[in-house]
Amino acid sequence: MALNKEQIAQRIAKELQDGFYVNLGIGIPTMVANYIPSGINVVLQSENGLLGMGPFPFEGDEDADLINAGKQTITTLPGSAIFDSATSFGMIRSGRVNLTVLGAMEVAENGDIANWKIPGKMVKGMGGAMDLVAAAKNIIVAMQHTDKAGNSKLLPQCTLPITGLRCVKKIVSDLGVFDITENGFVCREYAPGVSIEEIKSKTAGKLTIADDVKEITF
Amino acid sequence: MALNKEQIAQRIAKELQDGFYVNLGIGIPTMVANYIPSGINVVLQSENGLLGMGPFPFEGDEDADLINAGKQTITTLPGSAIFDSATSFGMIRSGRVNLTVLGAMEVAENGDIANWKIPGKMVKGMGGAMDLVAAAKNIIVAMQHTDKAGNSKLLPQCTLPITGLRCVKKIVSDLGVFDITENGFVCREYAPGVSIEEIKSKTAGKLTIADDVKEITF
Amino acid sequence: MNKVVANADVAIKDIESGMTIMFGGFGLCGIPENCIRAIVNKGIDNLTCISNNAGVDDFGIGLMLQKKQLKKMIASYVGENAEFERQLLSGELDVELVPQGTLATRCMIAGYGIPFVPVLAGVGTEVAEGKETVVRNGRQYLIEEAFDADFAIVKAWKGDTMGNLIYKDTARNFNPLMAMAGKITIAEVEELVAPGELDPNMIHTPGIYVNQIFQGTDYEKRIEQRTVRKRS
Amino acid sequence: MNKVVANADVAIKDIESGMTIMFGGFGLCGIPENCIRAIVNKGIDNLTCISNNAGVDDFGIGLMLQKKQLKKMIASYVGENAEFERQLLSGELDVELVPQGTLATRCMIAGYGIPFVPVLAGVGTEVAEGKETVVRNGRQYLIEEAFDADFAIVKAWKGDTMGNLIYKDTARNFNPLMAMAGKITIAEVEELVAPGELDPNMIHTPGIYVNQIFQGTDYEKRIEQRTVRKRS
Repeated sequence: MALNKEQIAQRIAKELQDGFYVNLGIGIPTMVANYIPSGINVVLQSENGLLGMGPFPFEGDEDADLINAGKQTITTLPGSAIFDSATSFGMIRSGRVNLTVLGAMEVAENGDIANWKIPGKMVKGMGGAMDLVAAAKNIIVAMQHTDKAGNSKLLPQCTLPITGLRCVKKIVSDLGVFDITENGFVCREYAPGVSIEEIKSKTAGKLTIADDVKEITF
Repeated sequence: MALNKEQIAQRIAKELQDGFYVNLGIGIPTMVANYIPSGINVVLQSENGLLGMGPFPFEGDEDADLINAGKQTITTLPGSAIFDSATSFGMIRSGRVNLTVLGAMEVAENGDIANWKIPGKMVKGMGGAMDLVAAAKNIIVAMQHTDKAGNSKLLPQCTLPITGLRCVKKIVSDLGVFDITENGFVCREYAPGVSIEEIKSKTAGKLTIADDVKEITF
Repeated sequence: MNKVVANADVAIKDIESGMTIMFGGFGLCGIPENCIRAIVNKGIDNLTCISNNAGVDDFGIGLMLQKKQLKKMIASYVGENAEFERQLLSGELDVELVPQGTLATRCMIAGYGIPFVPVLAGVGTEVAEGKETVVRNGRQYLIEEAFDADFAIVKAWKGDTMGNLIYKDTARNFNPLMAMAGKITIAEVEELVAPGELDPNMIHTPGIYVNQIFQGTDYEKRIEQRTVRKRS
Repeated sequence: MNKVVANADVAIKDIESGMTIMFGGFGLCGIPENCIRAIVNKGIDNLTCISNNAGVDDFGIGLMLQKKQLKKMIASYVGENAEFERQLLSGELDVELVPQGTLATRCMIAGYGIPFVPVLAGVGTEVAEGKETVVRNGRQYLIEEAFDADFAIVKAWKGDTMGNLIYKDTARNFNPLMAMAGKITIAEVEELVAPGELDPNMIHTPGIYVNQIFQGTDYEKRIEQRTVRKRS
């Protein structure tokens, strides 16, 4: 059975290493924070200007001056640091943020990503997405493998306006885990009960199945 | 009689206006702080990273962590702010510092200045001088009109390595006050007892005497 | 040297129709509520507005959109605002979308007297159209220009009468960057204190960058996404 | 995540001959005394050193000069050091003199992931030789590159075990800029505290930039120019 959103987040959390500074995008990526493996210390960065993002405040403790990049009320933790938005993206650009997790509408077999605009439909703006994908050292995309009509979102090339070129390193979709290599998508893991045939049929871009492909474990 | 160093500083202090942020170089420029006209508030910037430089500390109050750009122990004042050296030069470059006063070995009639290096003799480095002369809005040079051998230091062009091009707006020397214009040096004021003939004979660069030239007053 | 003005109406009195204004804040967090209100009341228009977001329909910069005071919006994310989307799609409003880090950096370099900056963000995208590029160490960079704003309006937590500012928590965001970047900078603060009450080591915006300062009133500080935990 | 090391000897253990190292400080103010001492004791050489100044003959970076550990010095002002001048004039030491604001900015942009910066300082001077220039708004700018240092070593007043740093007074100077700029950053602090003891709003260097931290000992904090007023 395909993974649900929580399971996608849970699988991504296995990529975290002790001491990582991590930027989590809105949606499924945010949920990764709920599955940080025990014994591992990870510092969450919020690109509006915070290192050491804590959980939501207790009811009544919300502070309008303390929000994350998704504009949600949050808390700090012991050891947090606050800074301006230029410093925040400086950390990202200079490679100090170890991992960025974000969503996507489309990913191409060369690592191009589209996640900010649907021409004529959605004019919200890119926020920090273009900066993050252009500069982050290591980018994992959390996404649904197909759109609602069943069309693959892992493509030979993006059809929507590009957010960044050749930047995605890994995808965790509801169907499996995919590295992006010079040979396109490489399926490393499949969701429990999902067949390789299904993955092949739902992946429009160039796909290879790893010799040691295995079922996702959490 | 030619002005002494204190008098040069005193004359420059008349150029200060209320609310000015001012950077004073080492030597005569530093003395300008002693002659700030009463009723005028001026904030002194030290380019290592301080706005609101106060007087030297009382004996025993020196703090190794609080020095000016000349490495002298100083104090802060109510309303002082400390910042890093990039921010400090950002203020200068972006035109927020209203006036810079510094010394010079040579000034040319087009405003070029040389004050950082004597080839084969002095290899101390430019410190902040090149940044200041390149970017400051308004630069006044405090200098001796001639060298020890009596040679003019106000020249058709600099002979020493240049610190900055076409940047000096005004000179206060021991002999007088000179604006730098498209027509070279323009003598606006002469030191008490110094003749126009002496000024002419000691100025190698192109010199005009202002129609309304007058004696310096303090 | 007197930077203190009575209120927002006095602070903005030299802002005219057609000018370019930076507004600090991220979403509704750390926005200069008093000055926005005063500009709405003044009724000037044809403004170019540089701000990370465009407020919501009935608060923040959204209030200026409602009164059709904006000619152009330069922002990174405007998704919280239906009136914005309507004006954009109808062609009433000109919009320049800028990646968030680029937006922040274009403010910062204006404050540092640096005319342009090479950035990776936007290479290969619509953002790159018409822009100069350079290659360094095998990577392509876009050349992005410093912003040139007539006024910057920022909101701080505390300020002193010399113009020194301290921000609170993530209400800092774009505020210190824009404070450095405006030709004239107006700061509204929750608490205005005398010189000497702020620790010189803990100033976020040195007073040299601030031309006018006042203590604001009636801060609403609206929360966009109230997310909480139950107390257990 | 464990950034805390026992002392300077441990902190610098991966620094090898031939590397490029940034040292925070202005004159002798805010220099990492413990690490300098440890590098002198370790006896590595052929170092390229990026620092605003070169210390004095018997203190600070001057100690490394005495032991001939430096191959190249990148600085803005080196006038306090006779041994420096001797090595330079004799050709033993390679020197790149950089305007102070340019030096600071080349550190800063390294920390911001910006590869180069256009500056006015040095146009028309020896500093411009061999450098690319661009014209913007009728003014000529030099293109100056971000520094690329193997290590940055900084000195702070207080730090926590997460690497967050606070500097005191003008001992801040180049320290926060260099802390952002090294591939690996070592911070020595006068007082090392637990996370939560420093106010998140008052951090000068966020911990993400600091790889190793320790509490230094025996700070001499020598004063170069002791200038005082008489008590009246």
